[in-house]
Amino acid sequence: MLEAIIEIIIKTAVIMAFPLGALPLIIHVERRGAAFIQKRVGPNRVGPFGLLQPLADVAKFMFKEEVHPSHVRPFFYSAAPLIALVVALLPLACIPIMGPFQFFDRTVYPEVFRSDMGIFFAFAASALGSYGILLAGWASNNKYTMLGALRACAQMVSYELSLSTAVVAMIFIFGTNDIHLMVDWQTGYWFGFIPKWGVFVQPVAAMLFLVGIFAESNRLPFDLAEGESEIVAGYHLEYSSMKFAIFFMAEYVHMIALSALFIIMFFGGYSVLPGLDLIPLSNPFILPLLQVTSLTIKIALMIWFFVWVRWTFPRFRYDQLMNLGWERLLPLGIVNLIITVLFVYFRNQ
Amino acid sequence: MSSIYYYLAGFLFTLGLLGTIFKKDLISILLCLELMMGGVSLLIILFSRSTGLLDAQLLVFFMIIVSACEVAIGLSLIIALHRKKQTIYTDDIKIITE
Amino acid sequence: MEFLSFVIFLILATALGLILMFISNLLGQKKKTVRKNDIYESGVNPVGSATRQYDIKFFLTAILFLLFDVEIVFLLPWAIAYNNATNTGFLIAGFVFFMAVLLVGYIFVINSKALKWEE
Amino acid sequence: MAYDILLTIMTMVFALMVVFSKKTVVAAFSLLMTLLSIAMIYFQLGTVFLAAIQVLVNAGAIAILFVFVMMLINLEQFQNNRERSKSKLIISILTTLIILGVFSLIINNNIEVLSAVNISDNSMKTLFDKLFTEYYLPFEMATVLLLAALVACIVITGSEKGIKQEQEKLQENLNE
Repeated sequence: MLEAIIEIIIKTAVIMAFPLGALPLIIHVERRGAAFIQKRVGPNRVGPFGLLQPLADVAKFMFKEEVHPSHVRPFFYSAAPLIALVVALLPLACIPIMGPFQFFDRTVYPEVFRSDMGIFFAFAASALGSYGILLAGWASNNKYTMLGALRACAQMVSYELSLSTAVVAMIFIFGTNDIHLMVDWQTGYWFGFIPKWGVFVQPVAAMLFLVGIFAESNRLPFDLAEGESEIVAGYHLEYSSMKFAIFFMAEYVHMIALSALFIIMFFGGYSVLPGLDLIPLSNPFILPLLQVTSLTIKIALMIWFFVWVRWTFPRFRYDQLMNLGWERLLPLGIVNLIITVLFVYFRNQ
Repeated sequence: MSSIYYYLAGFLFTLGLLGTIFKKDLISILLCLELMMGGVSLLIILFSRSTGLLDAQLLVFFMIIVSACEVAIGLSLIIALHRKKQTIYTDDIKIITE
Repeated sequence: MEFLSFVIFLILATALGLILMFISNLLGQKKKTVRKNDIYESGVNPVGSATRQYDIKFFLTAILFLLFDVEIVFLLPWAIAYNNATNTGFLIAGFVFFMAVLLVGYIFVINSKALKWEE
Repeated sequence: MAYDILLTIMTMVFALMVVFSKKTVVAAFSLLMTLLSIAMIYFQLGTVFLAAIQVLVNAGAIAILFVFVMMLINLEQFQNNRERSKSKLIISILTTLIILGVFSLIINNNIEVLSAVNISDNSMKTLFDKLFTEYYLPFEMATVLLLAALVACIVITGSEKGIKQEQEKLQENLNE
């Protein structure tokens, strides 16, 4: 029993340290990436290449005064960032960072919470993501925050629909809801050189999912919740110091978790990248190591893509955003699903 | 073993029922109805576990759908009522027509 | 076992958040002023209260999301069941009917302009 | 066993908060927490699929709907302090007694709950097989029900005229 508990705690620590440890680096990449795209220098004073800048920021957040305005609803005002962070971390519980491996005499599964319903669990948890925002907006008792929260929620739920259609299409293709089996399905090559990734089977679903991630994590071009010109900072306007930083963290963790799910469904999850699989497996620990490396590289590329898009596209208008979600992406998802199902059925006839 | 859950289901149902009787505004009444729904579906799940029949689980699956429809229509009615009469209290609604 | 791992994960995640919030509470300075506690409204004095009526479009979006979400959640078990089924024709017939109903609902929603936001 | 008691207490506290909280938004969030705890009970009982559906549909969507309505209808003007009649108190005590009696009957009949371990992953497949053979017609009819609900909601609230009326009123409120 104690052994099992220790195992779970280690797994939890690893999976939580993965996004939270990478966070300073991601923020640095985001800033330097922006500078690179806009032909600026970017933060370069603190440490070599400005690498210590995010740490300095963390220290600043810690020592800042926690302004607790008098007009807020105190309990929910404090609870909202906590809820946002916990809910953002939840999907990570069933995301495997490597395949099941032999540890001495038994098979260890890397995910904290192993179930054949893992993927459902992850999506259910990410559907709860809007509550932290809604609570923050309501508890702050300010017009801007309330409006920002309503906007963010309406946007998140709208894009969740097209995202779910993409998930249904992929689960239909894989024929399973077990994440490890999904990854197994995607291991190997077509014609000897094209990796068997889901994105080549369902490009439309991949596109829908990708747009869904942007909208769900409130990133530009969909960050209407924080439209500075209209509602200042949106739902976390009245927050300061670490509470603000927690919202910030939650947003990034949510983004990483959704990217990991995207990679599991469309880019082969932890399956070894082409090129890396040429390394001979002389030791049983090499394969898990390669798998973790592959997943990390894939997620890093995704993050770079996010940064790239952020500094390339302007923000949408709200009516354009809702029209895109409801009148373009949702019918596209439904039609894609119908075509996929009928195609598979008639091919098997 | 988990027989404490039977009491919990009963408690939820009773609490929901009392809330429906006592509460005066329509939104609270809908919330209490939702609570009753939760109690009943928990009870059905418990029966399913005790008898080993899977049909009961499917019944809960359909119940969740029905409750979604119920809430959607109920809230629409509340909005329509509020638009017309500027109230959401059961006391203020005495005439059913108009 | 599954449940235990879930509970431990939840506890650790909550603990992480609480520790972070506690640190800044401990280290940060505390100096209250009247202006600092005011509602932020771009620097001018606050007008009215925040609990006012908001646009009905938000409600309509939520309600349509609920109903469409239920339908799409339906399809998840269907997609899994299809791959283990032998009577695929039967399942496909049901799927076509299902999708027809869904599309009718969707077309109704779009035609009613319930989701048309003002430009 | 510790889970049972913990989850039961958690659910009970949140359920009590639904009924007794003064603010309706707090009640809605308590309802969300109640539904989530019920989902955790499903999870603990081994019906993971239903737990996921419960979170996705009930907790994820219905509670959001409630909160949106509360933000839509300006609730501050309604204060929850109207008097309660005496006959209702009697009714409520009677109902409580009757329902508790029924439940003690059920429990005294020695209904044993199987432990969650007994259900293997296999049961999920059987469940889906059952859903898509025996219960396929109800499944399809549920879609029709959802369509009906959709049409009803839009006709009741979202017709063009209604929305225009609503927005004009909103504008008036803003101008005041």
